[in-house]
Amino acid sequence: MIEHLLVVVLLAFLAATAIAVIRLSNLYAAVMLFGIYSLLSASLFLVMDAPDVAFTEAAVGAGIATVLMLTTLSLASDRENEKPLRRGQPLKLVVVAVTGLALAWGTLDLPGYGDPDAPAHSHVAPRYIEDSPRAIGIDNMVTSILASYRGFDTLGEVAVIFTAGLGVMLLLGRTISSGSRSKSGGRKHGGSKSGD
Amino acid sequence: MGESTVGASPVTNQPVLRVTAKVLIPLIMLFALYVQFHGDFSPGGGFQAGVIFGSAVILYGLVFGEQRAARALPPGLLRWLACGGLLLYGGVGLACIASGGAFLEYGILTENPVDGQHLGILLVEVGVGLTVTSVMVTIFSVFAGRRQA
Amino acid sequence: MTSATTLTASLLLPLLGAILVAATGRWPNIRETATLSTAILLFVLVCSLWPSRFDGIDQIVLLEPVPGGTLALHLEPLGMLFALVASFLWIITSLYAIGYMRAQGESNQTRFYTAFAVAMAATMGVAFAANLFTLFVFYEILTLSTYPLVTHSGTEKARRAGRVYLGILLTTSTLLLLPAVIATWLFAGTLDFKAGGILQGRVSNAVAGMLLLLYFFGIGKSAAMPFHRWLPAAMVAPTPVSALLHAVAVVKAGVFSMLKVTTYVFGTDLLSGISISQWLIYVSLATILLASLVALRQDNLKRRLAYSTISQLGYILLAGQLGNATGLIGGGLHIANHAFGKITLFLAAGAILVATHKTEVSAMSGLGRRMPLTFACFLVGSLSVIGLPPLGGFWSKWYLLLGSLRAEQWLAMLVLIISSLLNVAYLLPVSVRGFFSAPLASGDETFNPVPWPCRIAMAITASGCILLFLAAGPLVRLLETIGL
Amino acid sequence: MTLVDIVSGICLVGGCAFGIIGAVGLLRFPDFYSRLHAAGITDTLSAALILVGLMIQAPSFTTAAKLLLVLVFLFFTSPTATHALARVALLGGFRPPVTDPDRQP
Amino acid sequence: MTDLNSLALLVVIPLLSAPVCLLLPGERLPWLLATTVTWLVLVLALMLSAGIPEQGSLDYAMGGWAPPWGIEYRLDAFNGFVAILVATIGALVLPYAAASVAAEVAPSKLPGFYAAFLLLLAGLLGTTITGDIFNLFVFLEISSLSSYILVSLADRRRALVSAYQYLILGTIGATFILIGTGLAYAMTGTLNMADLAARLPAVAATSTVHTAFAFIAIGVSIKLALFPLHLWLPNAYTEAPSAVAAFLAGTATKVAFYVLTRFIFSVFGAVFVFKLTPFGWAFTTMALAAICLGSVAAIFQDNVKRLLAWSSIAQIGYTVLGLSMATVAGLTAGVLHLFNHALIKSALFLAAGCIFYRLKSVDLVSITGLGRQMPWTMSAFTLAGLSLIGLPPTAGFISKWYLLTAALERGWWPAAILILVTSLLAAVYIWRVVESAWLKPIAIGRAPVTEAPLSMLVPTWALVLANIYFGLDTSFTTGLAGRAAETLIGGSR
Amino acid sequence: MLAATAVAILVIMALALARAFAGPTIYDRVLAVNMFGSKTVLFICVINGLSGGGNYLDIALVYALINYIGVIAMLKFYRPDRDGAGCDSRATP
Amino acid sequence: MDPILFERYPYWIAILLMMIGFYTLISRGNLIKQVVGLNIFQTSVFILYIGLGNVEGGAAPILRAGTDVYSNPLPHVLILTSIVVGIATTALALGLVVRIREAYGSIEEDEIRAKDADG
Repeated sequence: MIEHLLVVVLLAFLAATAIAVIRLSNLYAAVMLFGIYSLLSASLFLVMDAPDVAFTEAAVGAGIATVLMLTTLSLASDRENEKPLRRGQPLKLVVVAVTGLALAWGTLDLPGYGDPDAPAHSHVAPRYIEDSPRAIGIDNMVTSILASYRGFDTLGEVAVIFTAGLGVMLLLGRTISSGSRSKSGGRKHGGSKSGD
Repeated sequence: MGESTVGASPVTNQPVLRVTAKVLIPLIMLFALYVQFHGDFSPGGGFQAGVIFGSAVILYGLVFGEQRAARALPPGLLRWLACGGLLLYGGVGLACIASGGAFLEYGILTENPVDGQHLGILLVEVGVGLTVTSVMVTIFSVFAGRRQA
Repeated sequence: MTSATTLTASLLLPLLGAILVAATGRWPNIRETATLSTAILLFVLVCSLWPSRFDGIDQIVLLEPVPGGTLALHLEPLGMLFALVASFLWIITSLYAIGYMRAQGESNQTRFYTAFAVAMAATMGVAFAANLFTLFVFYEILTLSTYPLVTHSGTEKARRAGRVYLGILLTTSTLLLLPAVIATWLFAGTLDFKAGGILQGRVSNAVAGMLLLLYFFGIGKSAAMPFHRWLPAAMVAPTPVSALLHAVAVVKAGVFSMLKVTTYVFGTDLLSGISISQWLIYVSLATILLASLVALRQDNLKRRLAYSTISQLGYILLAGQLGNATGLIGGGLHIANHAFGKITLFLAAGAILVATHKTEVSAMSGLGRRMPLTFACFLVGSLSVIGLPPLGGFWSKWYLLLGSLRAEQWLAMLVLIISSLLNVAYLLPVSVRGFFSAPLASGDETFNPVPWPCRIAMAITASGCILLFLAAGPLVRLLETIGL
Repeated sequence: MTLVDIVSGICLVGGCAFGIIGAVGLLRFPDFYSRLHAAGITDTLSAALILVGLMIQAPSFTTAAKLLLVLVFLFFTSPTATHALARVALLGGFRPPVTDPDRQP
Repeated sequence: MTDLNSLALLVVIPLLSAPVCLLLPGERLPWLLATTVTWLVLVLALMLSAGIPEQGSLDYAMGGWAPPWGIEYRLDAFNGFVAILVATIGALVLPYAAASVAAEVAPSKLPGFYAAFLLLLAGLLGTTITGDIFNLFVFLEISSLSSYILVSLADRRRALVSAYQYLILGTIGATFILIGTGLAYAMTGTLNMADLAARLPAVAATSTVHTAFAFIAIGVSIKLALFPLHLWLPNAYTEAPSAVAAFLAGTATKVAFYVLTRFIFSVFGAVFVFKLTPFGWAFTTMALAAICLGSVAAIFQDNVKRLLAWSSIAQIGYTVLGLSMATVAGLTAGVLHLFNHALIKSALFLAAGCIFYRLKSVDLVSITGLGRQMPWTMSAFTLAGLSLIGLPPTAGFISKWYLLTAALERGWWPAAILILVTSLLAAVYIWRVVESAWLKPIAIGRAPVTEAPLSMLVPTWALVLANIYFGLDTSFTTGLAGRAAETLIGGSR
Repeated sequence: MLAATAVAILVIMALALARAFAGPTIYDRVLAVNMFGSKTVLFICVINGLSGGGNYLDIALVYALINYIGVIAMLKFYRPDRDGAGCDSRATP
Repeated sequence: MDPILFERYPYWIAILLMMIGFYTLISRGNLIKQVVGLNIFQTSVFILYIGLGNVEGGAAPILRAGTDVYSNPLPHVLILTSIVVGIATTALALGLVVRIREAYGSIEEDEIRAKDADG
């Protein structure tokens, strides 16, 4: 039962944090709270028995993403324009509400939280749990699935992160080609520069 | 807004932070290696290790300035590492094909399929780690490098 | 060469010619030689098909882009006639164009000759189309390839005319003809032209009526009112283009398609059962009369001729709806006769333009004395279009009247007679003015001699009008073989 | 209840108490520097107590060692972070309020 | 087994060539590598497609793990067709890119450009041939991320905003797909498409499966730029480097359409989508709206690339309309139009790129009279434009024919009329360009320009000629499209 | 015992969170975030105990590290805006 | 308490969080705020997934003697990959934001649009 309590409290924290993020107009504060949000969700993952995910979420969401956002902020401006609601805001609210309600409706037929008989736990997953330690010889089933059963996904994942690195280098880096270090990189092409 | 130059930042080169960082960074790197190679038995793996290793470098950059970090890990090297990691991963897969198996069928790599799985996972995790570390550091240094320019 | 290959060759030859023309564009002389020799060769090819006119040639399937919609060619009497007329008049038009374009110093001549050759290829395709699909494909290509000709001068006026031209033709063919073709395919399961029609027994009369309506107005090139506006608009084009539009290819392709559709898709039996057919006869008659009346009021010679064409096309459309062999012969003959008559008129009008830069009828008083050949040819053309012997136009009107009689369409007969009188009223005054009125006072007009290719061309077509009267026999016999 | 449980319980309760006191201070104190004071001291102390309490209970040596590592890490980072924060705040021109604590809007 | 390995190689080769590309020195070598790899992929795709058994598929288990435990790659008539399409467009765009991209992208970024291009190619191919819905998500994201990069690389600031907009909407789409995938997984416990298809009918009546489909459909529709989720497309295509616009127009939305079709027919099943739920009608409505809106909006554009982009939205509507008929004829028409439109739009964008290469602008006012100075480019544009309008004897006409036949067969008269009317609207917008280029006098004050370089003209014309070829000899396209449609419809029964 | 500790830590986290929301200055928020982070580390250690000797302590270390880096990065990249302390006008306590 | 609510509350709160993120993403004109919203949105989806993978009384999916009920490891794997995709997207988005800020001098959507309209 304690687990449920922790889940509830963490989820409440998460909701409070998310609402605060929307309301804050100081972007540094918003980003910091996002860091908290990430850390909280990582804790939640841990409570929900997903240590690998918690590990990654903490390192990536609370760590890298937050640091990057802060860096970006230092390169951009620090606070959001405080304008009255812009055009089309009610429509957006409706879109969000409809999406949310649709999703909530969709959960009505979901197996309950933690239900051990859910199809998700009874079709493919059991074999991972039963076979992977024997077939792969690794205790951590997540690693087994990640690197072997679904190794191709992970190759794709590495490609994604590679793509991101490539993209950021192309967007912001001064040089990319080893052969043309001296040539101007992106900066010259950034268009009219102002600010800094 | 001249705040963003290196020397003026109240964080860079602050003695207390420098000392702490000097103690912590090797520890973090060691920890990253642990996560990398202990991922089979506890949470963690190449990706997490990569991020932690990257974090160590980022911390170094934060405290000692990005130039020093860039000197320690020059962009060219990082590019090679990033590409190398991805190629290592794919190469393991291709090696499996070359040995007569399917793509990424590690079991084929050694006599004993379980050993093969072990070896394959180890190698691809190293690949993941390499790419993730170098991409993380690259991204950070590129962002931070933008600040000083 | 077997006649089957000849058929295919007659389609490909003009395309080859187009490529040749485009390639030799830098050297005008070679380019024009290429045009002319392609035209002559094409005519020879088409003539060589003459012996097989009665046996016909069964479908030659070139390609099958869509199920049922094969690109296939065949030879049948109407097509034979159309191909003959078109390929012969191409020679004339090319000859004339060489003189005209040079005299007018037009730009973009290579584009002109290339598009012209492509249009001819499309015309051959229309003429020999073995099914509705092929017909549609070449019909559209014809529209497109004539667009650059219509907008040749590139002025704002020409662009506007081009928009009207393309707009009406594409709209009708896309919105009406294409659905009609597809519906035919869905109902009949085939698109092939077959004697006796393919829709017979496949559709109810009401549906057939709808389809007929779609075809009638969908084939916008036949310029049935109210979709006729493109034809007068296209008068901004150079004279050889007008000749192409009115005589050689475009409008003829329209009425030809309509004849083929009524004959080979609907068939006379089905047609006679469709009440819409009667209404379409009225539309044709209205077109004949109204266009003639409009023509009367036009002072611009080319516009007057344009409306005349609309009216004349009404005859052929009428022939299609009459639903008997005699009427069909009249319609078929009129394709040839009107072609020769109208081309003569246009060539003469163009010659007047080249010589005097005059376009208004009222300004042409007394010109006949300075350019007798031109005005003589104009007179011959007029008479042929009016339908007086000893000119070809007589026969077509004769058969049309006869056909109306057989179909017991009294109103049609009346209209035919009235419209002939109207023809007289709007065509004859031009020559009369030219020969008998006193020249206008202005005196200091520039006068360029008519280039010799133009003269030759006019003379040939005028003689053609006479020849068609004398030698109509083989054509009539050819058309009689259409299996109804 | 064994002795181990009792000792560790005391540690944990103490840690929690300090933590809550510090947090209340963080929330209730009027301005940034006094909050810094409250948080900085209790934070480290409560962390240490709780971790020690956990170490006492630790089922294996590895766990205990790792907890110690965490403790060491927190011991290093927490004060330095607070220190850096104070420094930055000062250097950034944010002075402790002397007379009017509600200067900030 | 060794033969089937090329199924994996089809994706792995371009994927692994990307880092190699980045490491190569100079600017020429990366291009050469990218081109070689793309052609190699094309050959592989053709070879593999030739080996697909009638009414069957080539199955490949990644890592040797039998599905549904491992990731399965599966090539059947449908995705073989799409893979060939992607590879073909890529193989034609890359030779073109050499000159075009060098003029629009900073030289120091060229190796990165080609690396991103290869990643895009790998992503699209992976999305196409995977048989696992999560793997599909991963590769969709590879392709999306690399296309954001490629769009942003053009040397103008609007490209950045367009890429950002594209990224935000694309990521919303991806997240929606992720949500849908999660719900579907929760109800079935599997991620393998074939396995899902077997297990979904049992739970088809649940609200969760409905929601799962809705979210996947909306997510994919965003990537597909189906109205009203099209907002990213006009900007992205307009601002992207020309070669990228041509490649994306010919492949990215096509692959998204493939994904949608796959989900509908091979995962959730036509019965679920069209019989049990009103989703089919939703697709029809959106398709019709897209057709109308895209066509009308295209008429009012003054920038040729933007005009083409809006036209793409309408054309996407046609394909989706074909799909929403849920008949073999309709699906054949949709798939056929997918292929033909890829040829058409890529050709048009390549021609627009040629114009941009010389003029540095593709505004309608600046291209007046260009027909005289760049006759080959403008002829290519005109011919491809005719194909877009759907006039014979071009590929576009064949699609229109099939679409109309399918619509009439289904008894959808209003849709058929709409198709015809909008194809006339296409004539209007294409003709605005054609008139400007051919019939108007040369723009005042424009420096005389010459024809685009041969390396750009040849690929453009190759596509134009393909348009005409596939308008005449359609046995290849219609055969494959028909087979694909039958496989899909048959598979969903 | 452990559960009670976990709940107590949650309470501390809630208080820290409240301060982080309230601000008012950015430094207050950093302080709160730092406290929140270190409490999260403790929370995980407790969870580790609760779960019966799992392998969560590595994660706790990572949290501590990340928290530290986050605070340092925040301090490094923060540029005081016009009123000098990054107060948020929309969310005042 | 209604059992339906009780059984599914983590999903529902996750959905609420998603929608908060989604709303931030689509309603805010500030580009960084949008990126933050996007991250919240995605992270909440991860929560939903992990919730789906949870098994009552199960342990973390790492082989341990004496335990035979584990949480479902597959959603964990999927989310690991998704997190990576998420950070990749975020990094790219932020890179674009920096460039946009340099090119336009603003990171507010309407200001950027106004500047584009000016030419």
